[in-house]
Amino acid sequence: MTEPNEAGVRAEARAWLAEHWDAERSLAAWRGMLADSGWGMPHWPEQWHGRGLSVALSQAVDEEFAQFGAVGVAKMGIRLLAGATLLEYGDDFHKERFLRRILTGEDTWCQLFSEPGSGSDLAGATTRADLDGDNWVVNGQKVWTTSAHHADYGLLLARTDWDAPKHQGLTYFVLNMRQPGVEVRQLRQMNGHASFNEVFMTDAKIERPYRVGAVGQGWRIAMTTLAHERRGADGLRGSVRERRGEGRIYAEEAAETATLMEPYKWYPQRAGRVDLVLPRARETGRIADPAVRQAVARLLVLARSAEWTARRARADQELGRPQGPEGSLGKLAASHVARAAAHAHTLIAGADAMLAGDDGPLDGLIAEILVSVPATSIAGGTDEIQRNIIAERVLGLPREPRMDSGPFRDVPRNVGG
Amino acid sequence: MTEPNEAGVRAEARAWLAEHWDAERSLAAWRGMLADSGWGMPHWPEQWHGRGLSVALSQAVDEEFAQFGAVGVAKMGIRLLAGATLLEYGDDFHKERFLRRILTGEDTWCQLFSEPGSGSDLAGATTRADLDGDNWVVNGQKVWTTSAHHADYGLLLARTDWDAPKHQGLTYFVLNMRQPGVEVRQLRQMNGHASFNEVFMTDAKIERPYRVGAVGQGWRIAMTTLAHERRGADGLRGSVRERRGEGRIYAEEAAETATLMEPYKWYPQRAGRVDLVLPRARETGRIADPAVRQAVARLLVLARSAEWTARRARADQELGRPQGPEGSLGKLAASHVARAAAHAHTLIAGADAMLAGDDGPLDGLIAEILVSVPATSIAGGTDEIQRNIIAERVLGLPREPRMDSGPFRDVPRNVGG
Amino acid sequence: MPAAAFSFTDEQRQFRDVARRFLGDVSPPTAVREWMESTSGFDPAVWDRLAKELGFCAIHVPEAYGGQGFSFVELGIALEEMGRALLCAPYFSSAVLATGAIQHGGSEAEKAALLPDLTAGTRRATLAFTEPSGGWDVEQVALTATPVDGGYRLDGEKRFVLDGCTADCIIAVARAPGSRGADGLSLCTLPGDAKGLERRPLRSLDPTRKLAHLTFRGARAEPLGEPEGAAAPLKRALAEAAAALANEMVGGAQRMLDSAVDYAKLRMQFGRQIGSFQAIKHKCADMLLEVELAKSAAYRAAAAVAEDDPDAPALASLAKAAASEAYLGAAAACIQIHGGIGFTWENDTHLWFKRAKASEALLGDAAYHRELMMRHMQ
Amino acid sequence: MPAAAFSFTDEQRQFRDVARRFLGDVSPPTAVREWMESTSGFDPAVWDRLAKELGFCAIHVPEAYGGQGFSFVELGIALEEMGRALLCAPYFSSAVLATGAIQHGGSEAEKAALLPDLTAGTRRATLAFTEPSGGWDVEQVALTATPVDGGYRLDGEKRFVLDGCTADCIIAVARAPGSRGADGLSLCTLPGDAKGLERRPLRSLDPTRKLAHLTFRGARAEPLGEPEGAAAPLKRALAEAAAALANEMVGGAQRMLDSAVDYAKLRMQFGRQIGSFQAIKHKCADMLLEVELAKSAAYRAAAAVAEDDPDAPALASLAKAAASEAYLGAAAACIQIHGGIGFTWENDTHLWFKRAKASEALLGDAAYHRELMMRHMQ
Repeated sequence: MTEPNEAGVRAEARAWLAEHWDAERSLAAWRGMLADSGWGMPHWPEQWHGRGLSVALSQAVDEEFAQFGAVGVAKMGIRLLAGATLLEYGDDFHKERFLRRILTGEDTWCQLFSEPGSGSDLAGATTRADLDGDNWVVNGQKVWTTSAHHADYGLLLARTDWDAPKHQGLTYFVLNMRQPGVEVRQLRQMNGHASFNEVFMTDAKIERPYRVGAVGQGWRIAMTTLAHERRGADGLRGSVRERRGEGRIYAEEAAETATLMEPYKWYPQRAGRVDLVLPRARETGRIADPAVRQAVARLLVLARSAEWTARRARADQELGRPQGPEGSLGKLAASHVARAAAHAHTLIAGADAMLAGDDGPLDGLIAEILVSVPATSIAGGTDEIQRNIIAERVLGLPREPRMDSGPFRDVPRNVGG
Repeated sequence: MTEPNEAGVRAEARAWLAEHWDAERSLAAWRGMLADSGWGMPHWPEQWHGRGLSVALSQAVDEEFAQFGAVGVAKMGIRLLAGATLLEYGDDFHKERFLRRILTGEDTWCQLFSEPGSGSDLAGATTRADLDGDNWVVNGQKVWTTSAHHADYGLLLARTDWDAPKHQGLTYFVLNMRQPGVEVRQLRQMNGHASFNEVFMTDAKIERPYRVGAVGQGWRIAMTTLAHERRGADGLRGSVRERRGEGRIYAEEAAETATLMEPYKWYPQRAGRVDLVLPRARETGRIADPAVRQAVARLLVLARSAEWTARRARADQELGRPQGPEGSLGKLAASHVARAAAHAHTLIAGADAMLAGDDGPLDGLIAEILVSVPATSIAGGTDEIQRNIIAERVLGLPREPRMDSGPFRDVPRNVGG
Repeated sequence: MPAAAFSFTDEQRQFRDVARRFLGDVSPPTAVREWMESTSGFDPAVWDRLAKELGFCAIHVPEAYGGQGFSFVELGIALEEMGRALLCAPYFSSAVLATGAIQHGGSEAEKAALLPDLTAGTRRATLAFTEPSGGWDVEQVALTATPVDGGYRLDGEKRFVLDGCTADCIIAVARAPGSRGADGLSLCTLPGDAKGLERRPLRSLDPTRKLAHLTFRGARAEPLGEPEGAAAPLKRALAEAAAALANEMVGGAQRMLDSAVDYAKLRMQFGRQIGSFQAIKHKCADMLLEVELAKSAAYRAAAAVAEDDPDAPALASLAKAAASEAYLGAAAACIQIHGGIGFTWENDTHLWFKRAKASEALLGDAAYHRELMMRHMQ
Repeated sequence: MPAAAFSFTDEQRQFRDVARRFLGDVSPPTAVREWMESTSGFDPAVWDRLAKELGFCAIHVPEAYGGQGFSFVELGIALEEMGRALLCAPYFSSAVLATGAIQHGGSEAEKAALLPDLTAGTRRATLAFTEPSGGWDVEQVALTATPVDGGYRLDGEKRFVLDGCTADCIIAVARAPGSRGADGLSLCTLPGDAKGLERRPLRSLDPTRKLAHLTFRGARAEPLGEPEGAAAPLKRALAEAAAALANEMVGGAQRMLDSAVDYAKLRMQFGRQIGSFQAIKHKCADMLLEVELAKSAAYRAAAAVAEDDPDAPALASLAKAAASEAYLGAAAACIQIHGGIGFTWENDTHLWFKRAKASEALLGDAAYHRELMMRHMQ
């Protein structure tokens, strides 16, 4: 079978949409049709809700959907990471049980990897899963879990072998979040928002079939999940479709988006809101102050350079060239940009930098920037970890000697963590 | 025997000086009298050219000498480090043979510790000394040796046991520099000066009695030498005496000083010449430029704070209090000051920063600053080493795991270094 | 300068110990959290003990006015320890700003009348100086003082007034109608509950220090000091306040360093204490350097004020510039070393971070003080 | 903007490879050391090959004037590779500064007359712009051009003239007597050996780029372009030169990074490669970030010039500011990572460090270009 050509696929998608689209349908019903027809995830295999198309052709279909104004399958949040991981490592039971409801958005997922005791050292997880008869029994604590409070399932990384080396004693599970052994608590951040959760597992149960991959293979599978996450830009890939028309389905999708995006509403402030700096400097008249001008200029030099560096990486990617070093720098650059932006905002605000909420500049938005940027150099891998990665993977500098080889049982770790 | 009181010692010193001082004496003859009377190094033991006084009383004697305008024993350069080390670890042969000529200035000394292959890792020295009959035979290369080209003796750290751990296989020697197996080459720096030497040893001979301390004790003795060096402020303790009168002895001392200080003439520039920044900013009119003002102010904040920090450390020391963290910060602070000063000088100079020599600002002094400051963060322990020391010794943070334990033979090291 | 100028006397060190012990007791993070959420922003019981047991409101005031007659150096020590403990109290507003304005701006009779209540802590005052324009120089004052039978009628606004809602007495800086620049400025006092004065709390980024917006609509005020002669005493009081604030700030910065180092020793990652990684070690070493340098500058500025050194204003600006960068840097580094935990509400680091951030702006930012310093040096 | 705007075409990548190979051959550090010690500052044989074999002097000049008709992007690539190899040659003075001044300031006839010799490399010109005052804006020009029978009589001085002693042709910027600011500025040309022109080599901090001081005592010059209308074309030529210089500088910065990383992998201390210590790893990572960001800015500026983007001057200033800090930072870090060895004359690092330091000042420092950029953005 030869790969169909792009024009043909686009025409076929348009025709299918023309025939089936109805803005007054319910979101779940429509997505069910997408899952059954394969038009929702065209690059997934035909057997599993896809059409077996290449990624490039799948993107062409996405473009047709956007053009048409049609709603797609549920893509936001952790659910698509679950889908991609289960598609790759799950067995038929998992695929049967979870994939369709992922695409329709009926089930919500969360990711249970990070722990308070392990932090940057993800593989140091100490949440344990022990086999007891037909069930795995889970005890431990996870943290930095977005949306856990309304999740149906969690992707869980737990230690099943304490005598194996750190990376080899972990196993990957699907945890049913709706059970008594799982307690979710919101975690408030220093900026007042509560975007993350702590998840406490006390004798939580997992039936045997909910284990994914082999025992001890958990680290490798988790790395796959994280690779999907990185590709999907922090799980936050925005929908670029221009909404057209009105109708029930749009309203339902908007409500879903609002719920899912709620934890992320301070993320633009975390990044420093570079866009506001020059307008604020002009409006306040502070642009006339030479020290402010230099600080703003420093920021703009940094921010534009970082933006163009990301564009260079993307351009080479689009041209199918091997990735240069530019692609690994975005996270670290973003930290510098956020800090420089906060500094510029502080200088521009002057005394107003002391105020928050309604009394603060831009109704507290500036204050939110100032107390949110410290997260940029931590979340998703600290600056220190980023520098390690860049030095080792991009520049080829030697790794540090490891202190955590040998049986995990003997690796020094945080007490009670 | 009770410790004599200060007034008495001062009176005795003044009396001795009044009786013996003669500005037309030769420098060597005068210093011989000092060495024999014990007034040159009053805190040394009476047996070895001293008077067995406390350090505090010895300083009182120094003050009397300064007050009187009398020349003291030879104190500049490495020779006093040699003296102090031999006094502590030498045997009677060493003391007899070297101490008096150190004090009279007849012998010049240099320090042969650093090697091209070891750098910051002083204990990684690979210069070898092998016993052959009655002689040690030395082969290897030393570097960063000030004044080696006119030194009579060198304090040598060499490896005598390759199967012992790194720090335990080193032995301390006195090397006669005036022999065919020792070749001294000047090493030119990027600023054009040649203050240091490389010393190549090819089957250089050391007679058995010239070994200092036990075989394998070299590291400990070298640490003593370096502690004396640190206390003596980089071996550069300036003479604060106000010269009074004229005479042969002053002329001879001035000539000696000129020779010894020659390698150090760019050191003030290396430190950034903070003193010149404000006058230069005023003279050039660049002080009117807001960016220049901010840069100059930043420098002054840094430089004054660093100066006061050193004063705090000294004040506590003078009051006999335990040293606070301030005392360990001078070297690292100096790097920041030097860099900030170079930056300010660059901004002030504008286009003139491109010029050197007679064409450059202040007859090339500014250019010399710009190409000398990079040494500040390297010489005498890099910034990185300083941060390690501060973190471990002052803040009590844990050491890094060591990769260089076990027999030195097996420690990975620079090939040919 | 003698060695003594660069070290504390044994008495001063004992005074620091007493202050640290007391503040450690009364201002643990739990108490800070409690009072920062309150409207008044402080615990009256702690204020009483501070004033009565320790005599903190009286430290640097001459004994003639009910003070203890110590120097600005002792004031600096007290402030450093308060900054360390992040004490929630109207101390800076009353004992530093208002007391300084009265000391430098008031007549003998006014000092004798006003200071004893403040030094006893039985009344609290504040200085209402900055306005919605947000400037920190005396020229920015726009509040008008129209002379009326031996006093003034005030019209206009003040903003960023420290503890403005709880102060018993407001010392307002106002200008003669039609005057400009440094001319025509007068100090005057009015009760916190004066007619024609409206006080509104502002939501502050740093909830441990309360700010207010004051609106004057024909409020009656009494003169303080030389009419239209407030510029010079005010500049002096502001410079001294900058020196005082720098000392408070380095106390907070040192706390951040201590907290970061403690955590780095405790926390394990990759089978090692994170404090054994060079990235963390070197960050801590850099923090120590910055904090110690800023401390040296703050101490020097306080000593200069104590000695009536003519360079005191330049040194105060130097110290404020150094402290601003060191404190914010230390707080940010402390969060970074704590990792995700450090960004949570539950962790205490953000309390100091917010104080650092707000203190950076209070009395003028580092760039402003560098510029001031250069003017003094030209 | 399309993806292509942020990446090089295959042809451009090949062009870079050719340039890098050639420059690697003709400009190893030994050659740099040889020619930087010479009076002329360059190897005529290499210059000939550069011009004839590679056509480097003609890259971005339209074919009508003997150019190759490529864009400023290709010029940027050539300059980046020259910066990397630290080529000693009067390229920037002739092919960038002088060629730019003629292109933007000259009439069609003048371009046709002057450019072909420059693009062929058979003659070399330079732009004499800056004066002893050291300013980089057009307003600072004080050299007077007094009109005499169809030309000018020049009186005054020029300083910091790149390759001023070896250029065959000097393009001088001068002003009508009595004019001020941007008014009254004219371009004019005179031969390097003109009567009344005295040329003196200046000792430069960066010996790989030769500078001269020119004294004009009634020297006769021919007009170039619109009389008294040079301000606008000159500003444009200077902005483009800043973009060009930024590209040259990032080439040098990348070389410093490569050198540092190579050494960090090679050098052993404490039983480990020093590149395995976080202090060194993180320093290298930071260098990479700074260098890549500066490269992005330099590439963007070159593309903007190539596209006649009205933002080109702002982008050029942005790129020059970024490159100044990145290059000096990379060179300083490279010395630091080499340790004591890196501070020796024998080690090559200082050659690039000095180029970085001098390039920081050339055409205006980072603070100046940040200010220029802000003016464009206001």
